[in-house]
Amino acid sequence: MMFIPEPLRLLAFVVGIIAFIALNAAYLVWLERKVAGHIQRRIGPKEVGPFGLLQPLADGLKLMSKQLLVPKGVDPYLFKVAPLLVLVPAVMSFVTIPFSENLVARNIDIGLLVIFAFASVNVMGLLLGGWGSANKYAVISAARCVSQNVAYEIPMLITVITMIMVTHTMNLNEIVMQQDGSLLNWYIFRLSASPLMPVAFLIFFTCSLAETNRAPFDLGEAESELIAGYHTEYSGMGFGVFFMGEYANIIIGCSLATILFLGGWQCPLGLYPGWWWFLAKVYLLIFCVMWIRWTYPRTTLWGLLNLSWKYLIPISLVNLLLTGAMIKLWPLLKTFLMGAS
Amino acid sequence: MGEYFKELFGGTKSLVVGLGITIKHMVKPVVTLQYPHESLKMSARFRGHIELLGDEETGASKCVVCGMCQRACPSGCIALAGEKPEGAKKKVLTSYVLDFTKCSLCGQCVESCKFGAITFSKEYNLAGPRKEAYIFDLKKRLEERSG
Amino acid sequence: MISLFTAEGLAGLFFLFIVAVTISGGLIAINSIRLPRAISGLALCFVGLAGLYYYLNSPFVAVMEMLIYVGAVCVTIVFAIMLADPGDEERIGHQSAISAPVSFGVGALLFWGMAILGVNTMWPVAAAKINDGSVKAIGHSLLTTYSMVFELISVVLLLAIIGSLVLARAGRDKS
Amino acid sequence: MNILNLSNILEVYLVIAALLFGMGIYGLLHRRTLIGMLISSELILAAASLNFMTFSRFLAPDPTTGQIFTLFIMGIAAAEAAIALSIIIAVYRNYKSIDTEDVAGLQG
Amino acid sequence: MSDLARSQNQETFVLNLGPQHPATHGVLRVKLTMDGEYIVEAEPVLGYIHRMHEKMGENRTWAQFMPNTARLDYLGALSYNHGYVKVVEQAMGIEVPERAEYIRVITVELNRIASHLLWFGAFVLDLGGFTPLLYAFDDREHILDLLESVTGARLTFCYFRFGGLYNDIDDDFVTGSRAFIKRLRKRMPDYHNLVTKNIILITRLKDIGILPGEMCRKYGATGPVLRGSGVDYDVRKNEPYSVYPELDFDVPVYSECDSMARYMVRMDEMEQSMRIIEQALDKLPAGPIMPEKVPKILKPEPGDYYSAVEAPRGTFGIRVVSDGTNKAYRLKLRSPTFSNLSLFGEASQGMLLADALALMGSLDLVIPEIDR
Repeated sequence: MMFIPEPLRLLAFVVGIIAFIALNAAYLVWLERKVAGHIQRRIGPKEVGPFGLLQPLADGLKLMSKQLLVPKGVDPYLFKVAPLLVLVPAVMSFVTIPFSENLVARNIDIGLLVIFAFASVNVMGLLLGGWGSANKYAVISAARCVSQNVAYEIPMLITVITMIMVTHTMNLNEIVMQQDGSLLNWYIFRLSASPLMPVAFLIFFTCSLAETNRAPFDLGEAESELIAGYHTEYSGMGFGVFFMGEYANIIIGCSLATILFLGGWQCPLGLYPGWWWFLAKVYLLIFCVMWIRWTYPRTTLWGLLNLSWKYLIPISLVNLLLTGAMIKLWPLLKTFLMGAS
Repeated sequence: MGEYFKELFGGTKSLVVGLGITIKHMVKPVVTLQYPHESLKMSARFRGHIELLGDEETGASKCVVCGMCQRACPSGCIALAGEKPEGAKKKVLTSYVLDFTKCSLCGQCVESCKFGAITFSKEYNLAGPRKEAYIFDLKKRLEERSG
Repeated sequence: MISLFTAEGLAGLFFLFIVAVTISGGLIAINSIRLPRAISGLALCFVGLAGLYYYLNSPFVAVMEMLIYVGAVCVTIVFAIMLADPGDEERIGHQSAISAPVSFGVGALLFWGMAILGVNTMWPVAAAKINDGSVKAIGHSLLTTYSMVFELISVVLLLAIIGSLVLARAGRDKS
Repeated sequence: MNILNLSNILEVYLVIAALLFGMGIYGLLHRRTLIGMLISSELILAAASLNFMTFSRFLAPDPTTGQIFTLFIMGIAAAEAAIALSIIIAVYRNYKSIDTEDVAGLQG
Repeated sequence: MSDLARSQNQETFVLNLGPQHPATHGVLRVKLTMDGEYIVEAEPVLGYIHRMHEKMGENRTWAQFMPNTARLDYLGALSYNHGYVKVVEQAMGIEVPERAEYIRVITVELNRIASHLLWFGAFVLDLGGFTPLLYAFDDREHILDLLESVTGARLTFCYFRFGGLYNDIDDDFVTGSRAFIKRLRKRMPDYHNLVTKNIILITRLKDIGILPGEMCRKYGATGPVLRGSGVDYDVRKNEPYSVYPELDFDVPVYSECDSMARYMVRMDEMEQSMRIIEQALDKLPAGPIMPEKVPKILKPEPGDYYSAVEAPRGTFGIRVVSDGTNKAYRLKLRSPTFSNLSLFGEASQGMLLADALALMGSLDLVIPEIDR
């Protein structure tokens, strides 16, 4: 490890991350279709390869061989750049995500912030893509996406600030390290940090669903209202890249939830920790995302904002206050208890 | 305040219950039929396109060319013709063409037939590249079946 | 002499790329006739600036630049364009023929002057650093030395929120 | 002077900042729409921030000062953008245009 | 931009919802004038699949028009069959054997459940939930299997004949129907837990798409739309026909007037239909399914005949004018969805796009029946 120069290591990681995203996007689609199928008492893809495992390949080939149509009246450059604006920040976000103790492209102190910085660019991609399509449905969709993203950034960031208060660091590696040991050390169960920790996890998870435009918050691509939303006009790989970006964002959301609350690569059973634990937890969360998608109807914009302002923001603020109080009170309480015993 | 929490908990509970139902269905076996690999058994009364029935002994059509089916058909998709051979008592069918592209499978032709000369086929997965593939020469089909 | 094939060399090369991104972003931002394209130029410029900040040893500010400028300011501007829908600049307005050369002249003159000033000044030798400029140090001085400004900024932001809400609503009521 | 070592030279940043400033001024004078002018003014602010950051990195004894200034500029810029854009939208609602010529009636 | 919107100086744009749009369930086009996401004006544009059924009725013999009635509303074909045979029987003065009437009621009610199940799935699909559609289809397939085993078709049943039925039901059908009802009763709680009680669905439907009873009356809305607006009107009760008077069932009426009320009316109607079927199966008399003498060629006395039935979507009225020949002189169909859709323009004013689509879904549109 020592003699590999840093730039080459970074390059290897970026290539690895892109491969990871592409593979995941392909196979998460497969998984999503399988999950949807079984929830609906169907089989899902099964024709191409055993269990339909080669279906993503067929889909990918189809998408790639399709012509990228540029509709009349759009700005062709913006139209083509927009999908990349969704995918590239997602790829960049992966740079700071620790898959295991050493398997991280760049272990920087403000890793958490970096992810949010890149995630905020995502909105720009949706907005330019939707608006650049010169399609009214896409414009409505883009407007919805942005209001939704902005609205849910507030409770999400409040929760993240709470977590930073608890962990005293924005370094993702360190956050995971702090959750070493037994299951009770996971922040979701660390009630001594704040009694509302499991709720904080739920808030974070809900917000990441909303941020990634997943059902029940998929207002942006509400197919029964807006056809396909901001990517209505995209065909072939334009659509494919949007799709990859969307799945990459889901993985990022689930990874962050895993790192912040579920102990990252730490193993609950005290077994040797490793990246497979991390991936197992992430995929479990992704399964939940899919499960939720295939269970609920879609909310409306008002329902969404209502949820955010009426429930998520007050509760996360209460959590913030409680955490602050606990940080000051817990040591006192502990010494008091110690003294009593 | 109480209302607020009631709504919060009630709502959350309804969401959890929903998740429970879908996961319950997820572990149950699938109910769909894998169509091209397994084929469907049509019920005895299934109304497919029509088919001429042959006489059990001779194999010739039972049709007497009365034209009732042609008249009964709302869509005008049956065209039949017959001739009276020298010395015969009854007319003999020379051609019976069903234009299946127009047929609405109402079954009025079968009902109108007094002689039991036509029946419903059980064929249901018809697909073809051309329109002409659905202009059935029923007489030829009958001859192919019986001979 | 730094060889290209070392970490420093690659970093230097990447710096050139970042500079190119910043400048081309700026050029797109001011020269595009289509406003959305200008904004994507602006966003590009800000991304480049974030890179420059990274090279200036402050990844925190770089990240904040991305978060606030690209993720918030640019999006707000795009949103405003969506709402106002001004169309291409070509379609609207007439301006005298001398406007472009004059403004170019003023801009170039200012650039020239400032660049000369920057290059020719003998900057004093850097003083010894009293801290490392890390996030921790920033946070510390934000809450000690600059706490008053910090509070004022939040008041300004609050006022901005209320003000823009009032303005947006007022426009609506009139219609 | 090595071309790969530019990132460690104070003047390089100053020149880039000056260039951004010049572009901003040019845009401010040349642009015909309010939004275009807003974009240009953002460039000017960016140039100022870059200068702050540069001096903070190379010259100041306390490297946090420049960073904090830049953060404040960001806060102000965000507020400014929000206010400016809502004004622009309000203007657009009344004038159906965001062309500076058309809204000249706002003066006085 | 409409003149109204222009005069009010609103920033509106026109959004073409359809003719190809997932929410319109077919080739309906709604011209929406929007202010942002709010609808300023909605104008349904019909006629994309107009097939001139009424004119066809005037050019086909009485019997030949029968298949057309199944194609008006392909989801509730048997109700339309029923309406048509009823008016012709009335014109000809044909007595229908009791067994045939019972079987008619059983199959029509099964068809009503199938139609409501499909509506249920499609409605939730409109609201963005995909899974209930597949569950509903699963149940609906059982009904279609049952109906196929007696009628020979799965969708465009052409089962009733003037005076009776095309063919009799067998024991398999009876046991199958009972088994199906048992199955559906078991599944209903799942539907209610998964969908009806879901907080997201409730917030999307409650107090959304208010159609006051007066408005329904004005536009001639019928069926669940009317009953969701607090008007207790059901042809089966108000103008009893067939053997409905002998069966005990309730007409669910909700007075909230919102989308949720219409949703609940249909869900409750499924329960009531199950009750009707059970009773009818119990009471099913033996006997012929066709009267002994039905004239070969139908030539009703010249006159004006009208008859109405309660179709899954509302009152299906059919009026024929006979001039004594073997074809109708004039045939007029009064289809429920046409009136129900007419509401949409007025009701959706000022609504959000998403809510308006929920309202449209709750109207249960079947486009071929609107366009006829």
